[in-house]
Amino acid sequence: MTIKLLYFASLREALGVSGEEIALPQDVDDVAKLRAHLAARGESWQVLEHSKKLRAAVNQSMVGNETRVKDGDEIAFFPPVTGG
Amino acid sequence: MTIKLLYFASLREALGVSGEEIALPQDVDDVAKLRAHLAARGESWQVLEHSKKLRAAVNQSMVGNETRVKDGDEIAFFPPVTGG
Amino acid sequence: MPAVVSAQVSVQQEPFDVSAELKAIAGGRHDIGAVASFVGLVRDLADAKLSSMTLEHYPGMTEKALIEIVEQAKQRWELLGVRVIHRYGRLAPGDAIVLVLVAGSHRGEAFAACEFIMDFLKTRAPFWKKEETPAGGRWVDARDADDAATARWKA
Amino acid sequence: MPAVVSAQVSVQQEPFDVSAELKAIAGGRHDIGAVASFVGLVRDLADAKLSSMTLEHYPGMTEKALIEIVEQAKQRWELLGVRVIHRYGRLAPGDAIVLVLVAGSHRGEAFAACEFIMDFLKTRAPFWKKEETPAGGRWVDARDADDAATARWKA
Repeated sequence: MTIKLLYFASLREALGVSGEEIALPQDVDDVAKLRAHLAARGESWQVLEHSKKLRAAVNQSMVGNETRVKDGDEIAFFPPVTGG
Repeated sequence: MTIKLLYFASLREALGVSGEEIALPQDVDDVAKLRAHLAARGESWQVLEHSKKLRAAVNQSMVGNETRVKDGDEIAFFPPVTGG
Repeated sequence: MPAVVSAQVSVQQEPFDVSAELKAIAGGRHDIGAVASFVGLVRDLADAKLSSMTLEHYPGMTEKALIEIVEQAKQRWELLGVRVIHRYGRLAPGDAIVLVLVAGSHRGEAFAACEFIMDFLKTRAPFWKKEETPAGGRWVDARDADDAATARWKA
Repeated sequence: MPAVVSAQVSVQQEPFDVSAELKAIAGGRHDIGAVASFVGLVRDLADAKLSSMTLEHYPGMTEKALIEIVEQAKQRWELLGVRVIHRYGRLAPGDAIVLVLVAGSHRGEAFAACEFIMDFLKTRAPFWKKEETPAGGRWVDARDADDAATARWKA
């Protein structure tokens, strides 16, 4: 399946990428597994798996790590928000 | 002693007077006695002694019935406030 | 940069402009992070058919009472600016009656102080509302809820 | 007269005018008695010497998150109107960042809903602040106090 990934703020700067489309193995089917899958890319990506602070949104709603990932989803990772 | 009296809102309308200067007997020396003194004027004035709702201010500060009354004081009676 | 606390209270017949007051309190300053404000308006309930509302007040005491309320708020919270405007005289449904603006470093203190000032204004500032309807004039009754709102700040 | 609830959310670069927004929410209506509002501003702390602040956001999700927060507030209180404006892009110290206006019949619900919306906006709306100072850029850390402020509404 193919998903769209977005990264924001300090995470975007740390990774050096703001967004990408990637093909996922079928067994990467929830947010926790997606974090581990991306963390395997290298050191700067490990924060996705190991930081408890980094938030995830699936299709523009903030979600927990147990949330399922489906083909065509828009999935974003970002630090705690600081607007207002 | 001489004091200035002021009446506001529904009390002013009920009494038909907005303010007056009166001479007080020496023994009328607190707000409670002043209320009784004025109530003796007649039926429309009895509310001053018997209403628990009517507020009093001495020299532009809201006070209780035990507050002393002195020569030259400005004393106001009025219903509970409804601004804002 | 020492905090400059400016407290301003006005009792007036004229309308007020919230943006202008916000600018007056925060303009040119860089230490204010939060401005909480309240505007009270003349309501016309469906059953009242209000044609106008007249606000009577006690000149002299009114300003004094409002200043005291603002000073109490400033003792309770670290505020960077307060502005209170209360109108009197004849107003129409939908007209603004009162403005309370409170500036602080953070929103918690600004919200709390703004609500505190309104609660005390409602029970301590000598204003009285009279509604004019086709059926005649009627003095507005004080609300028990307002006494309760004031009382909760004693805790 | 049935209550008309209008909820409007804007995410924009342009400044906003509080008086104009107040008029838009309450103008021509006679059922609104109370409008509580909040304006958040760019603060320059004495030790930061902030030259500018840039607000990044997540287009699409931002609006969705703000609308959800407003809808939650409307379920919790009987509101007569809500307006939320949040700016993004480059702002200077003293500039306004966010406006929340809540109109209701009485002040209690207007204040509570305004504070509720701000608390959730602070922890749920995808905005991120980066401060530019002579020493370089710095992403603002989330405050634990904001999580605590959001948590208290669960009670």
